Amino acid sequence: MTEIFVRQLLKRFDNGKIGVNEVSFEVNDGEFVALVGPSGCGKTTTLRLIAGLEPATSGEIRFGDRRVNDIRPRDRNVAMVFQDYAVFPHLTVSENIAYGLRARGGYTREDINGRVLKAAKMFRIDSLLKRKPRQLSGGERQRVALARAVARDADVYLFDEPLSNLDAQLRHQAREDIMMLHEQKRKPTVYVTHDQSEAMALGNRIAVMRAGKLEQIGTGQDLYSRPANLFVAFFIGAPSINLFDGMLIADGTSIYADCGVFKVLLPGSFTQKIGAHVGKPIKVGIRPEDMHVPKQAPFDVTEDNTIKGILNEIEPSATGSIAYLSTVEGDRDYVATFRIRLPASYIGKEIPLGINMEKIHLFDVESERSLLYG
Amino acid sequence: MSSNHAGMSRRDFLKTLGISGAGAAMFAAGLPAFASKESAASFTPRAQNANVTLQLANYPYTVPPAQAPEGGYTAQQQAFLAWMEQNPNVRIEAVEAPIWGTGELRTLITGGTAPSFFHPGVLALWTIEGKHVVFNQGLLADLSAQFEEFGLEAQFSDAVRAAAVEWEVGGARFGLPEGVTPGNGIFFRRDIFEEAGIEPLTVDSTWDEIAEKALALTNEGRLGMGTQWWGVEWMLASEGFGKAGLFNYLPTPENGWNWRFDYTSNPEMIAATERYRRMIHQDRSLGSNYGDWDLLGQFFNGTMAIVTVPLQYFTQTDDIGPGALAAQLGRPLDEVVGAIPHPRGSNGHFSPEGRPGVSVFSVNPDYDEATKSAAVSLYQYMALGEGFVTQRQIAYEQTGNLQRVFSPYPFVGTAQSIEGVDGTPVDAWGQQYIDLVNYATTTAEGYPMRGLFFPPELDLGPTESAWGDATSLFRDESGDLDVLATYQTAQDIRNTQAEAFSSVIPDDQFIAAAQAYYQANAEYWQANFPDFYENTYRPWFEQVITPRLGM
Amino acid sequence: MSLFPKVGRNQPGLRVTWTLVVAVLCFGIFLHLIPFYFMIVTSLKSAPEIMRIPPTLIPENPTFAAWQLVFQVSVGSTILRQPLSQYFLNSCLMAFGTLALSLPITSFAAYANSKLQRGRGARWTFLFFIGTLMVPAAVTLIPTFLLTRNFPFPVPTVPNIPGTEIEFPVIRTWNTAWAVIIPGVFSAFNFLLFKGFFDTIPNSIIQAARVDGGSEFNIFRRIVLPMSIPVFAVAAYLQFSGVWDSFMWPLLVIQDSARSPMSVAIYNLINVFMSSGTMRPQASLATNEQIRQLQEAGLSWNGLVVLGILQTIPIFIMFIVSRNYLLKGVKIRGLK
Amino acid sequence: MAEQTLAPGASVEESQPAAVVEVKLTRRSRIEKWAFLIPALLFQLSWGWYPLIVAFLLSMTDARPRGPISWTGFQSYTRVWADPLVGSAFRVTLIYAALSIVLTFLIPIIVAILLMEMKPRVMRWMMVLWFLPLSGVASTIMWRYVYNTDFGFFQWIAMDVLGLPRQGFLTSADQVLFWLIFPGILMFGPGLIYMAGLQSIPQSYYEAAEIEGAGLWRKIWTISLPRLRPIIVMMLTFAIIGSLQVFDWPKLMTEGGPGGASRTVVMYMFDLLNSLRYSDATALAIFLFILIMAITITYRILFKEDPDA
Repeated sequence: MTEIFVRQLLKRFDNGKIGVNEVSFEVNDGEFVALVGPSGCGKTTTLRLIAGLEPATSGEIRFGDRRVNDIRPRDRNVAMVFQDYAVFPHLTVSENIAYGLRARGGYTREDINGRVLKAAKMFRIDSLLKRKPRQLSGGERQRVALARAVARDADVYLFDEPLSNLDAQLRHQAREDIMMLHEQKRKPTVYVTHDQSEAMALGNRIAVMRAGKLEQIGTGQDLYSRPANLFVAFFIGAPSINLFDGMLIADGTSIYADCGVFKVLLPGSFTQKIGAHVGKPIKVGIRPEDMHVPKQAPFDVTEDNTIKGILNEIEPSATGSIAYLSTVEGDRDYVATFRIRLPASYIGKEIPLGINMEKIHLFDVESERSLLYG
Repeated sequence: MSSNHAGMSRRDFLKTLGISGAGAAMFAAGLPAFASKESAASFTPRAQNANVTLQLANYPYTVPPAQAPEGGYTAQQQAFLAWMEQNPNVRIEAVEAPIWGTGELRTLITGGTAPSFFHPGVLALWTIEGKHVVFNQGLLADLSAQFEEFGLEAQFSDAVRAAAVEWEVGGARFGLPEGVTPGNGIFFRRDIFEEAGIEPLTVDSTWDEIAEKALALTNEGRLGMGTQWWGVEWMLASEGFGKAGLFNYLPTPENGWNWRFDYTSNPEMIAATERYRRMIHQDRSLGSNYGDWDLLGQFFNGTMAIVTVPLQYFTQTDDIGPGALAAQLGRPLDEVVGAIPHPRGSNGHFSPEGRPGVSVFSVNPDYDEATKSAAVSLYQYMALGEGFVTQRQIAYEQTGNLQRVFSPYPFVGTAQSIEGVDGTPVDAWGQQYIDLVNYATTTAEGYPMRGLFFPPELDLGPTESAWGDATSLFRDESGDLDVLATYQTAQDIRNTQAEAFSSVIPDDQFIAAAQAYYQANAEYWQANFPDFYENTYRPWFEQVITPRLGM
Repeated sequence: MSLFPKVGRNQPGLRVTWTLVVAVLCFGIFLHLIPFYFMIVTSLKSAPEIMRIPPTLIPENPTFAAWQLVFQVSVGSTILRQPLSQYFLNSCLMAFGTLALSLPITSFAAYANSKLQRGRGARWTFLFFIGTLMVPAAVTLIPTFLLTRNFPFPVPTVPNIPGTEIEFPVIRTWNTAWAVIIPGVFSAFNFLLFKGFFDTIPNSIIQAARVDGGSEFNIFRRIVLPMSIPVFAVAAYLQFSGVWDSFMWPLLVIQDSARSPMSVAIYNLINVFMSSGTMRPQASLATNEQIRQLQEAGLSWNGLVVLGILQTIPIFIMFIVSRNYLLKGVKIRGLK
Repeated sequence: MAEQTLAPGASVEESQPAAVVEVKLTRRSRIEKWAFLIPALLFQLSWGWYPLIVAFLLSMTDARPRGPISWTGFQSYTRVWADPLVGSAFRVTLIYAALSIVLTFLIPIIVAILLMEMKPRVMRWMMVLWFLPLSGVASTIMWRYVYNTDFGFFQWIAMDVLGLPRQGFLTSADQVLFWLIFPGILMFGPGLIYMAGLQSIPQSYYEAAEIEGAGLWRKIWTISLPRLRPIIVMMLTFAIIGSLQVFDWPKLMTEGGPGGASRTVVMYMFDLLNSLRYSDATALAIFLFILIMAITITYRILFKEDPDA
């Protein structure tokens, strides 16, 4: 039973820059946490702090009961897959896989051979055992790195953007390999990626980081539907959330979000959370999938929840279509996704879209915090 | 070295002598008359040749710099300048040439870029035979015509003339005598001997006695004796041994190369070597890894009581030589420094190293006759003619020190005193040294040198490396060492090497020469050291040499 | 920064090992600096103190006498016939002359071998260039010396053109700085260094430039050269110290003292001093005059050490100047 | 995708020339290729190979410094072959080479590996201090002074500090080779080249090894040394060639003594030259050349080029 606890983790580099700023989260036993964020956000640094490759400036890292801050990487018993795989070019595949077993010692020759073979079979590289990395493709090398990680029983598994050097086709397969590894080991796992869809696909929970700070951690659904701030809302989901500048205005007991080009009535259930903000500028976030063609909408489309715009372009997608629109006045672009295919004849026409007000997001302009979920 | 005052007065002196400017010729004509008592020496021809160039590599004379150095020109440089004025057609270049390394000098000669003068010994591994081989290979200029032209022969002192065979091959001359050495020998500190109550050394001292005294003189701050890194050679030579000593070099006409080496059949050789090793490693009374200069320095400091040095250092070294030592101690030279030639061996053999020698230099073999003449003219002027005299006069005028005038002594030329100098060599160096010179010239003079009897080879023969290895082991190896086995190794190596050579001398010629050589030995030993002849030489000759020569 | 993890350094095992490593490195530096320290200290000792047993580790009466002496001896004496500055300038001329010719020529060849040649031709050219590394320099000493006299004839005298009285035209470099510079123009080791570096420049960069239509020379000058400053610095440093420190060869080929380099002047001085003990008896008679001059000037080990320091300083400066490039410039990956 | 080329491991692995599409050289480029090559080819031919060929020809004659030359075929070779000192010179040379490689080859590698552990600033300083160059002339003076058996520094250490009996240093046949090589140990040789080589090893290899549980020694043994292998192989080649040709240093320090214990082949070659035996000396040099070739080729076969480097 191991969990990873990260408390108030701070990393200040030698040049004074802060790489990780007071980050706290935990990874439960058997849980797969994906760490996402734009490049330079500190996610890889966080991972390296957990691995022990970088010393923490302050804060605490615990594996279960064990405080590991001052424990060197090899004694933390973690396994890690590197972005460049770090497969040793002068060793054969089997030597690479066996490296950790040999380094740690305590395994018999048969044991090592068995584990190597098992790991190699798992990742379908058992026919390549005698080869050198030079003779392997990128995907095969990546699987060698995975096999090396799986050959040994680590307490914690760490992945540092392991798919970023693969082309799109291989990535899907590689994701499954990683999932397979996780299923088998069932250990707390931290997976760093800059690709939110990868995070969504793999992680039990996702931690979003920006500029060294942990913005939000939660399940993919949580982050998507209840983003704590503007950044998370914007970062999670593709296409990204549509944002409009507006004001909260009150009309009796009703509160409206007035964005100029459209004005929507906010549900009464929000009142408690947003009442204090009336009269202040806000940002209104609407996910593309929460805008519906009036006829298809699962709710009543009225003046109070409609946005009108001219359809500029339709792009078919796997699940339906993506519409690129812009408002009639002000020429503000926004995107909507539909589960249906829109006929091309709509292009250039003005169409109204109904907004699912239950799923609308409101953010404070100053703090960028979500007024509803922050 | 000199003060401003000396610089000024030297200039004045030169003026009075008329060497600078128009008076030079006048003076030159008059000088030889008092420079030498013999009329032959007055013959001082010029290098009349048009436009030749000499390149001097700081040897044998230092080229005067264009601008007078601080402290003025040395006496030698002033004489040189005078010669240059007399011979305006000869251009003098001061060059940098590595003439003291065998390999470097050889490369220069091969490339045709040797300087005017160099020492043939550098090429010839310092043996007479070697010099002959080197001349035979064309590395030394043939100066016969110049000897004739300048009448050099007649200007040499008797001692030098007697040694003429050393710089000629079959009548051709290749060397210009630059200095006479009374031979190699030993300096000892009379004052230290006296203090320790030890009898001083004499020409009759043996190596065993010296070893004993050296041990007695050794104390905390002083080594009884010091010798060069090749010091064992001195002790071996005294017994007739050495890398090619009388008893070690056996004629073998039936082989390709006419000589074989024998280092093992003489117990005296082993005994002498073991004494040498005992002194170094057991008694610790002998230091044997020094150069001449280190020895003189230690001798001067009193940290060595006996040193083996070339005897000409007695008169040749100013600042730490015997003269300076006596001056520092404020005692007469004869009471401070003693000098003897190398002792005789236990078998009565006289060391050939104690034989007086003449150091010669040679001339670039690429020179044409005109250039050679210019070179010899310079030599004649500096070593025998007016330059020789003025140098000494200037030195006398500068310092008033007779030792500077008679340095080095003996002179190469006939002149044995200098006009204008109030004093004699005895005044300068003491009677003891003059006696030593006389002893050397009378007794040691006739030692038959092998190189003088045999026609020159074309090759030098086996390298000396194997012999050097053996002697360096004797010197350096402080642990147990089987001396006989070491000699055996050297002998085997050298004989194996000799197998690979062939001689250019026809066998009959060789045998004739060998007979003459051993005959000369017999006569010399019989006349001078009859005991040695009877007890050692004759039996050896009859047992070893006669059968080899088929006599 | 790779063997020791950054985390866990205060674990006793790591801490002990780390301390040990630092100690070993410091001790090595200490050992390495001993000769330097010794030289400096010796140069500041007086002559009697030098022969003292036990040797003094700090000079008792530090004196610059030896330094003064060396500079006095070096002006207008017959031992060093030129002022030290003249020798210094000559050394600079030779060293920088060699660099000026050698670096372009060697780097051009390495570049062509690395980027323009392919296959078997490249391999043979490569072997042709580095094969002479296996030849002991002593073998070619005499032929090379003869070639400085009458290139291309390895004989002292030039033959006549058959049927005429006219000598073949020859190139004579002997007794000029060229005799030192020319044989060193192509440096096989620098060739390896350059080639190793050029091999790491991606071909795509060269290809892109070629597509843009640059001439090969322009590609070299505008693209390769700016990238290769470090390797040029390293090659320059190596060659500079080689030429600066060589004395055997200039000793043979430079006869005019006004053209001699510093190493030869120093070597001569040392040799005269030391050979007083290493010559045969007759030789000491002959060299006596020179030794006498030196001894009168009071030259001893302290003076020699001063000369050694003077000889080291330029190499030292080059090392300091190029130190930042040394690690970047060497990209050699074996004898490929 | 920008990150792909930045990933250190990947870029090293994937920059194999074979992967690059070749743009064919134009005619002008071909001319330029030769323009690049020709100066060096000419210099290497005329001052590199030509003297060697002349030397080789000389070895087949009875060449002396002057005078006529006639062909003698392999006479010089047989004479040199029969010379007992040639055998011992080869023995000394081989021992010297082996000893100097054992004593001086490994240390710079270890030093380089350890130096890379220091913080960059510290490392730069230590690097300068470790590899501070000393001129050859200067070190000759220095070491002859230090080794002097009477007033030398080492004699003092041996006798007064360590209480040993009087040492011979360069005058002891058993020790002379060691003391000749000793200064080389302190100069640390080509450490910089190894440091440069170490620099190009991707950091992630070490990190992966650490995470996999490797300690200090295992990282050196399984990462640093294998990654340095091509450089080590090359430097070892040069070290072997160089130490087999050693001449200046023992010549200046010991003149080959005592008892020939430090007389190397090239020194004996100079002994032969000094006896005015040109062709013999050259023949000996050719023997040495053959030996060097043989050792180098054997060694290259044993340590094949590593395509994984």
